[in-house]
Amino acid sequence: MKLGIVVNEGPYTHEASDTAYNFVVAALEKGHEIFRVFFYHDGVNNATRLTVPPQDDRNIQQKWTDLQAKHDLDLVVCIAAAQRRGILDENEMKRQGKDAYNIAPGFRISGLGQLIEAGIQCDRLVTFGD
Amino acid sequence: MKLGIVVNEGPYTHEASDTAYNFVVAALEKGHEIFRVFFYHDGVNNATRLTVPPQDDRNIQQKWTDLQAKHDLDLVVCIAAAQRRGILDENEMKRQGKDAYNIAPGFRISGLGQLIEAGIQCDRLVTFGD
Amino acid sequence: MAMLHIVNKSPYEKGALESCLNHALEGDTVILIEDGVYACVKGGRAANALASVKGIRFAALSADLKARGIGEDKMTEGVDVVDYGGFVDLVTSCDKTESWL
Amino acid sequence: MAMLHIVNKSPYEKGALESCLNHALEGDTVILIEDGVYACVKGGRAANALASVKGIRFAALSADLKARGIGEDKMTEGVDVVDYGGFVDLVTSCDKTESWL
Amino acid sequence: MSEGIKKFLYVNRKAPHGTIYALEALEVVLIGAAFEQDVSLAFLDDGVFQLVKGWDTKELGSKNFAPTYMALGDYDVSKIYVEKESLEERGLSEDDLMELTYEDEDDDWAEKSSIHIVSREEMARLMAANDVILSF
Amino acid sequence: MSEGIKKFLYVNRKAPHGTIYALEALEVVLIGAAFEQDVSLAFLDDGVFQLVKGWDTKELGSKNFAPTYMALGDYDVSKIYVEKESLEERGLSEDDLMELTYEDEDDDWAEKSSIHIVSREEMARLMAANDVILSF
Repeated sequence: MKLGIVVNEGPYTHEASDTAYNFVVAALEKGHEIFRVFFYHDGVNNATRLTVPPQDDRNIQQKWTDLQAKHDLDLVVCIAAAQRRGILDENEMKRQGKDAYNIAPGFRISGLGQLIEAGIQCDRLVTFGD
Repeated sequence: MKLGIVVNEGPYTHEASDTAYNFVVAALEKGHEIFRVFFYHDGVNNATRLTVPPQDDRNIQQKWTDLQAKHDLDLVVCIAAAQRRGILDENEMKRQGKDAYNIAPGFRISGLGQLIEAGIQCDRLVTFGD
Repeated sequence: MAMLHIVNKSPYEKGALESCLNHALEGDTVILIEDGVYACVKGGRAANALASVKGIRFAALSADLKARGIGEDKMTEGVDVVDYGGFVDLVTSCDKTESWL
Repeated sequence: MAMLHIVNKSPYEKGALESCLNHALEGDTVILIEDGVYACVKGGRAANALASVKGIRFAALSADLKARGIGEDKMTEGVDVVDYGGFVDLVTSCDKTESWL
Repeated sequence: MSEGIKKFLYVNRKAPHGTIYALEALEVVLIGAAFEQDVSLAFLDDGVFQLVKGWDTKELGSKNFAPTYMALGDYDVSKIYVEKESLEERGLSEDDLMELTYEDEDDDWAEKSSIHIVSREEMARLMAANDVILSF
Repeated sequence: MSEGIKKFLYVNRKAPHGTIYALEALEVVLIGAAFEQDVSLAFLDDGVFQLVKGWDTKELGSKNFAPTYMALGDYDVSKIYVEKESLEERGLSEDDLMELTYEDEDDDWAEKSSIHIVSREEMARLMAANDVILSF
């Protein structure tokens, strides 16, 4: 089946991102297609490459980045939610006149239409949040 | 009186930062001393200068930065909480081998001892969070 | 040694106000802020619960009431409305604060 | 048209599970994940509430039970323990999902 | 579902202002309106507080997004369901809510109320009758 | 308060794992232990779930920070109060909790339990008896 995933909370602060990651891994193992993972609300905070988690803890951003590379996942960060929270890619950095950007490899910034499209295209949409 | 303030949630997502800001302004107007504002948990997300809030909304980071400049406030961001969430100053960027940093003017990164010290030194400690 | 209890959660979503009231002592003050002010809506289950509490002073933050459309006509009785300055005064007039997050 | 309801909140802190049960229809499934698994602790008020619900299937995520020290000895009856793969199967076998955030 | 049209239900269960979920949910609804799907909004639990009229966010200093609810009708979002039991428990009635309207193109563009007060049981059936549920 | 020593109370009301508050609260307690204040920890409401023994976070993939609770005694954090009513409502008893101990320097370093099960009323008085309350 074609599955869409929504992640609404940031890493570490809430378990939602861990659950979504584990769910996606299990779905891929079962042969399902992950149409898209959409990061909304504080979920956009999963996409910063500037995190430095403690050495004895997991690196959630890195786990998403690695999973994306392995399975060519479409990890979409909502642009409006990302701007509000200071998650920028190089393009947004230039457009907004900022002097740095922080998006991690494997994530792309796009609009809320990508969430609606996932709802339309997918057989199931599953939301993880708080 | 000498007041210490703790902010535990990020801007926009929760009202805690707005409340803390308005409380600090009111306390200063009444002649109280703000010993320190300590940002913990997701509160560290108040300190990124990369936010681009919608034009018709408040810029919470800028409000803190401006208030700091006006009253020489001590705005302290917890280093452990900040690392986990990707908030870095230039020094931390170098130390962690990262290629960008995002801390906003007026905030400084330091340890949890600064929170305990605020508890010891202040007549009142007030926590805003979720 | 009076305490200022700070409650910022909707009493309809979370148990913070109930737990606070279970632990507040006579002479303490409870200030309702943020979504906590929903406890003030007249006729609501939470407002009825507030009315049954004795020996505790209740206050609510005006900015949060106004933002949520809770005007005087919708306010339950027995809750003092304070602005941020009044909130500061409550903090300094009590001995310490406890936030029921 | 069975629904999979996903509940990730502690029933002792928030009203999500109660609201979910108020809106679940016969034949639906409720999966308890994250702090939602605390509803499974035998003898707790929430577990007693679960036991009184008819016509709904309950599941709980093993990873979240284990993380929280809720072993078989502490589990209430009538809740199926599933792993992440079992969670995926529930999603695909029901017609749609609703997350009670 | 008929010919690619899906029934979307946006479920709003959280109060406004204290957290951003209500505001960001609205942003999804507005964008979603462009996709020509069958859209309904449900307000239950603390979500009913989102529709209480008379917001004034000046003292708080945050954005007053009440006008966005008023604009929903212009975006052809006209099916708004509010749970009666949730209102009553919170001391509210329909009179306390914003007046949300739309112009009915099938009735000479007459202005009609978008708000339907429904029982908990009707709300449960409404949820079951949709294809995609987005929760906030 | 006597000669600069303040009574600090850390109030833990949230469950572990679902959110980070429990873990980051512990980080404050450990740092705070170096400051030679009078420290107590309170666990009530869902906070009592933090002390349930037998965590295994392997399948979840998150950090198992249960050992940090066990280490509190080594940091001279030995006054841990757990509310009886909160336990009972959740189907728990003291037997379900981690064994947290400290070595009593006034009693020839005898190993003693740090956990005190207290009633709701005692918890209320405990809160009132402290100078600084940090809530998580």
